[in-house]
Amino acid sequence: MPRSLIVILIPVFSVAAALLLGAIMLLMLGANPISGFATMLSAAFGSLDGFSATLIKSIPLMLVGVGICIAFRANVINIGGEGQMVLGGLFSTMAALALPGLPPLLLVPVVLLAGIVGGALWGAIPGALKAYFNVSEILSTIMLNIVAVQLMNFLLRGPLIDPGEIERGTRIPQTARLPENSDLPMLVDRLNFHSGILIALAAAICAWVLLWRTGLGFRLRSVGLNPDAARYAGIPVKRSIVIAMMLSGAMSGLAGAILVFGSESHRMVTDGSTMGFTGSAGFNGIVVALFGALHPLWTIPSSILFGGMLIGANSLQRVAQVPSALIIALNGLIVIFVVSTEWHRKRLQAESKVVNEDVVDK
Amino acid sequence: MTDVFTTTIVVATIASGIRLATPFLLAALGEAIGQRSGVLNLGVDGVMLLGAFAAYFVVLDTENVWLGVVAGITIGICMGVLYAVITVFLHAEQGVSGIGIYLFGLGMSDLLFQKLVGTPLPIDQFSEWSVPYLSDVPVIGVMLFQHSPMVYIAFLLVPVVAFILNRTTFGLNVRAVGESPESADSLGVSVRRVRFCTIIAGNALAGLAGAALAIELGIFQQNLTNAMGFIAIALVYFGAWRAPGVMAGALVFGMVGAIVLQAKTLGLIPRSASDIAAMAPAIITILALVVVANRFRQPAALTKPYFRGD
Amino acid sequence: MFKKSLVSFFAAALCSAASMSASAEALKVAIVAPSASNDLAFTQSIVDGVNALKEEFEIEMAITDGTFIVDDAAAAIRDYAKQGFDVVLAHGSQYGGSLKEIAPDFPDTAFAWGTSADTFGLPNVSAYEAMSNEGGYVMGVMAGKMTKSGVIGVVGPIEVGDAKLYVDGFVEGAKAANGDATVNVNYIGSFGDVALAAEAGRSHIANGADVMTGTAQMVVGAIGAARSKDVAWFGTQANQTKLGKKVVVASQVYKWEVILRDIFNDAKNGVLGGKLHKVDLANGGLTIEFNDKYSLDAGARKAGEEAMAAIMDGSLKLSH
Amino acid sequence: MTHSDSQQVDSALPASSIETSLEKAPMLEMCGITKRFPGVLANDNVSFDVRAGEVHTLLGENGAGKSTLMKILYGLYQPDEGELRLHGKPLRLRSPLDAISHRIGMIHQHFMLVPTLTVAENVALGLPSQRGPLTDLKRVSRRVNELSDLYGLQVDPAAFVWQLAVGERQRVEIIKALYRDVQLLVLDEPTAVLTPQEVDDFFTILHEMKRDGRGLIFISHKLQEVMDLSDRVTVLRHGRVEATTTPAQTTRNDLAALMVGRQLDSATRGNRASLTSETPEVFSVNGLRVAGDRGVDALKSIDLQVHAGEILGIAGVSGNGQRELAEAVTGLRPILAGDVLVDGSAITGMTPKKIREAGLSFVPEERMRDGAIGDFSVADNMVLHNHTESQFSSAGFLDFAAIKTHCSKLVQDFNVKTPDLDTPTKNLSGGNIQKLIMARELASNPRVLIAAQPTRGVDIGAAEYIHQRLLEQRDSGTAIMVISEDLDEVMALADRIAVICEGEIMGVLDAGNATREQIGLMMAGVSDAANSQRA
Repeated sequence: MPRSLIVILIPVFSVAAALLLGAIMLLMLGANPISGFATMLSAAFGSLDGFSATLIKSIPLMLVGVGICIAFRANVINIGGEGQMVLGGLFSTMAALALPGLPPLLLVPVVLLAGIVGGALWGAIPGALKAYFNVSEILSTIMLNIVAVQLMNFLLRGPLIDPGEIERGTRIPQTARLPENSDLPMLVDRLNFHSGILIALAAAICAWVLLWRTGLGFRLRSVGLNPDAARYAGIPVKRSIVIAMMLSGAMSGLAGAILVFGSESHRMVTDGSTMGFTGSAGFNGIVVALFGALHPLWTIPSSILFGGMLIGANSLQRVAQVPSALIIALNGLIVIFVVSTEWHRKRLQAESKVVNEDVVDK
Repeated sequence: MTDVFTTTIVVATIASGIRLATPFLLAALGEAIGQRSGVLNLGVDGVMLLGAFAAYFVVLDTENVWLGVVAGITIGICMGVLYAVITVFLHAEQGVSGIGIYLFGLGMSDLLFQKLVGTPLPIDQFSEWSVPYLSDVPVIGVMLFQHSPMVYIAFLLVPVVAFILNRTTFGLNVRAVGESPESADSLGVSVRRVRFCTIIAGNALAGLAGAALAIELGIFQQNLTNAMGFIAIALVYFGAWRAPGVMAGALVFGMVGAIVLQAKTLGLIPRSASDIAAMAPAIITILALVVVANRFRQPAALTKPYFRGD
Repeated sequence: MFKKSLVSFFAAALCSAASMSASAEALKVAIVAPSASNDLAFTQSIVDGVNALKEEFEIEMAITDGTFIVDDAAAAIRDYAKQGFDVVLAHGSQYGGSLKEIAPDFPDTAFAWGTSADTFGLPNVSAYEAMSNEGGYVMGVMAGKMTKSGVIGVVGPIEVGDAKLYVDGFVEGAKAANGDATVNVNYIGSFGDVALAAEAGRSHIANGADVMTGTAQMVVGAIGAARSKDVAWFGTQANQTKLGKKVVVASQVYKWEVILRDIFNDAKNGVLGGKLHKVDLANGGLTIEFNDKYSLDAGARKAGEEAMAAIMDGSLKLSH
Repeated sequence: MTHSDSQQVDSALPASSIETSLEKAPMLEMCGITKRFPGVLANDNVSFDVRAGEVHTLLGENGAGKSTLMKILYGLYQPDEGELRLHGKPLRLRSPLDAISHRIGMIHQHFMLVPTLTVAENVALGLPSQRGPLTDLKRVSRRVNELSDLYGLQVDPAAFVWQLAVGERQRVEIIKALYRDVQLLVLDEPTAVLTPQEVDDFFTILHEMKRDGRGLIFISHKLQEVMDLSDRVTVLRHGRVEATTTPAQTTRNDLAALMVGRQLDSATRGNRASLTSETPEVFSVNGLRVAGDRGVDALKSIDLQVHAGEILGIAGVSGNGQRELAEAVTGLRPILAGDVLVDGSAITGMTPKKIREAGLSFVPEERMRDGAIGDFSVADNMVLHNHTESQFSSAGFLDFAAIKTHCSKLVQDFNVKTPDLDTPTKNLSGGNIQKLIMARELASNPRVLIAAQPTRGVDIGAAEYIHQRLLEQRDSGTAIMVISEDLDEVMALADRIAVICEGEIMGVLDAGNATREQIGLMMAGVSDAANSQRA
């Protein structure tokens, strides 16, 4: 019992340690850490406005995180969330521009599906490169992130640009306002709280069902844990790797679509970087998934926590003039602390299990 | 007239490619050393950023570029110690902890810059150093021998790293540890010590790469490296974990960038297609990875923590 | 229950720490901007503009800078409006799409955004823009006169908005002053890649450029290249002399206070928007600030000043 | 049940008689060594010693504690209790480096060689160089050549290890030990990869090393070799010393009994299958050519036939194409030329899944790598290959109740000892994992079964059980191909024996009248023996 408690507490302690370091950093920046964290807490969770902003912020984190979980279970590390989100955004935008006349009941699913397809496609490429050409997915996804941002710049500057921008000659690289029929339905209009959160929650639950209740999930996990044994048992390992990356990319693509159709501006804009569109959710999603123990359901609270941190960071900057870069650094520290203790947690867990087996044996 | 014009442009493009390749080369050489001992460091970009900021800050303060270089290396070593403790002693998963290092470096360098400096003031840059005699050789001289000292250091490190890896006892240990740590351990080679050294050397080079970049540009800015560190990692695979190969990769990447840039400057690429052209280095790297991945095997123990007795 | 009281406790602690004693008449102005407020460029220009008016108006200013994520900016704009700020400045043309959706929800708040010329037909939105092609033209004329090699280099980010306007004006001016000059324009495809901007600058220099300019925040790299090769540089958006004391000839500086004064006055009088504002050479919203340390050829300076005068009195119409 | 047996043997071998036969003082002593791991007592008060010029064998089943003891001797583990003494002086070994500095060497079962380095580099690894920080491979190569000549170990110092055959790699390991001038050498199952003739050569080298006054610790479970080579034998069981004896004072059967803890029945071999010309040929391989990992052909056009109700044994030294053969016929390795037929229809080039559907089952040689997923539960591993069948899943969703029912039956049928079906498979013993795999592969009553190294590393009890199940399966009409490097196993199980060497079948013998010598020659590549047999 105490040992299993330790197993649960280790990641909590590691986050606490990272936050402690964050507090020290706040002190060195001349801000009161207690009031600093209080600002963050109250901004993110202290009001209905704040909490709805936190939930909205957590949507892309949750979806990317769930995608990371799926890929990771198949032993694929998907660092291409950024690019996949961009492609998801582009595909869904194109669908909305191509089919403006559809009723909302049809158009919303269509644009989301287009986003899923875009992300899945961008995920399938590194998956196939890994499966069939033995190219490390870590590298190909990084390169494809670079390609994706240029593709976005090209499309938003050229073929997809708002005709009004050409007329006025300002040429801001953004699309026209997308058809209202494609807006994500609002849950609470006043808070701009849209239904994307329901989609993300559904996706997380679906991912859990997929991984632990279906044959496909069974195969993905077996490929992840032991590709050799999976191959011997007749499971198509290469195809499974591609599928895992496709599913992972699909989640990111969906996140990209929700970013576009749930945004204030209801259009896709680029500032020339991926970050400007994704807010680094493609990377932060890795942190979220990791903190959620690479489990789709644990990713839900994890993403809400990190969404809150980002919202809190924005307000910290506004109120206490502490650059929000602090939160990026803090996220890095959390990753470092969690990963560093992970092995010891697993070892403790394994040891407690071995002891239990002995008891059962006798 | 046109002949001279063309030669000038070719020379300038090649020189530009060499310059663009330099920070990649420094970072990639460091990464290659680490990977030969079986350690993947995805945090290069973060370390480069911290090295760049440290160098910028020190040069801003002291107006001595070489102190800046030292600062960059020092911060690299510190980050190396951190990463070595995480991965070698605490057995952390290398892919994810590297992302942690990256995020930490990205945020921390920006935070420190905003708090300690704020306004992006320029700093002293390297002055070009022409190699005596060689720089006077027509064509080749301008192309190869009129650069900032960092360029020479980076390219001289290529044979040095190759020599260390292939001809020294330490290099032998590194190669053995990266391929078969249990064999090395059974012969009394300390896997931990070797990896500790390679990680620190690799991160020191990443810090140096950042310093070289900041001083070369004479400025610091949030996310100055713009994912250069990640590309450096890709170049290690491109170069099949060998110093000359890494150099070739960095040069190809730099040259493609320089050619695209030159073509844009001369208006050879229509402006509407400039985004498409900017994809070229990434796409070429992916294609190269496809070729390399089937020809060369990565160090067998890459990314695998070593536990004695398993 | 406990949670709520805890939060309110912290909130109270916070307010006492952060809030200033604002008098009832103080004009509450909020700025949302993409880069750092001390960036010696676009964002700093608007902050300086508001600060310049602090003597005329009693202003309570709040800034959210470094907001390159459009939706974060939108959230900040909405948040400031909710908090009851009188004027909310959305300082980035990429924020327009969001503002168009937000402004109708807050009919009592005055919004202004730029650089743009579009108020979306909304009564509480003003748009402001800088006729940066005018200063670009003036500096282009000087560059055309100055160049000895006959090659001028321009480093741009992406060919859009304010950057495009400035570059187009500069090229027009250079060509007007020196028909034989070659003006090489290189949009590097990024607002952030300093290293690439530096190499683009070097690429211009290698191609013979002896005068350069450029715009957007990544040009600090190109200025570094100019500095290391002693190539003349023309700056824009803010006074860039600090970035290269020996090479910066002159900078086009945005004086937003010229139009902000109107916007603030309107807001006080209950006119919340619907207007277009422009800073240009004629209204003093754009100025050319010369670097005293740079010994500029008198002829070139004279040609520039003549062009400036011609633009100001309307005798010279630019193609934009 | 176990203690009475061991006591009997002990009383038959009074300690005094051992003392008289070897009077020299021990070179190395391990006194009262105890080593615990979470949940396991690996060594329990073990005492063991070696004298100069002696071969002292350590005998025991897998998990008896041999490797733990040797890892302590090599500084890889620290004992919890007990001490080591070298030449009477206490010895503390904190790392292999300490062991090496005391001239203790070890040849591991899995060779500790870096494949991408040359022989000379492998030898030089870990040693100080004469040229300071620089390597001195010329000097090393010279010394390697000298040692080769002295002990008759032909090895090219400039060759890369990956280019070498298994036997050559072992020579490199011996040269590494000789180069370090070890006074004490541990050899962990060194003969597993050698032909019977190579074993003879190898023993000659060991005798040479004994004559030099070196102490040798020999770990093996091949009782005949142990009897031939050892000066003394210590048997370990459950982490404790069961007995220390000499070959002169014991028999193979006694050693086996000590090792297992009970008297073993004499080999329970059923009747040989009676084949007639009418017995249908169920599985055949025609002109099969397959590439190896290094691009060279691993199999050069081989032909094999297996009839219904027959076991064909494939004998050969490890690394002669056995693995490639198993992988090729099960669809895991591309086939360059030739055909594989099940019941007369070709399965060549099909996916592993299709091949399984055609009635072919497969027990892979590396059970933890290829046979089962350690982190999966027992139940999950039982349906790894057929979870898509309609009995276990509908509309893509798994039916866990049906899977559980199916598995608990198999677990009972095959006597798999597991606490429950949700236990991670890696927590089971090797024997039970192998039984699990057998259960899975035989559940569908396949037409053809390929079993590679079915009992390697499995305790003797489980091995007996597995042999029994294979024979039963044969009797029910399945065509079985057993690939094994353990010649005893092949000779005990097979109805016919095919010998493979360098990717070629040297001949097929009738198991009833084949001799070890004959097979040994064929394993070494001599096919004449087979020719005379074929008539």
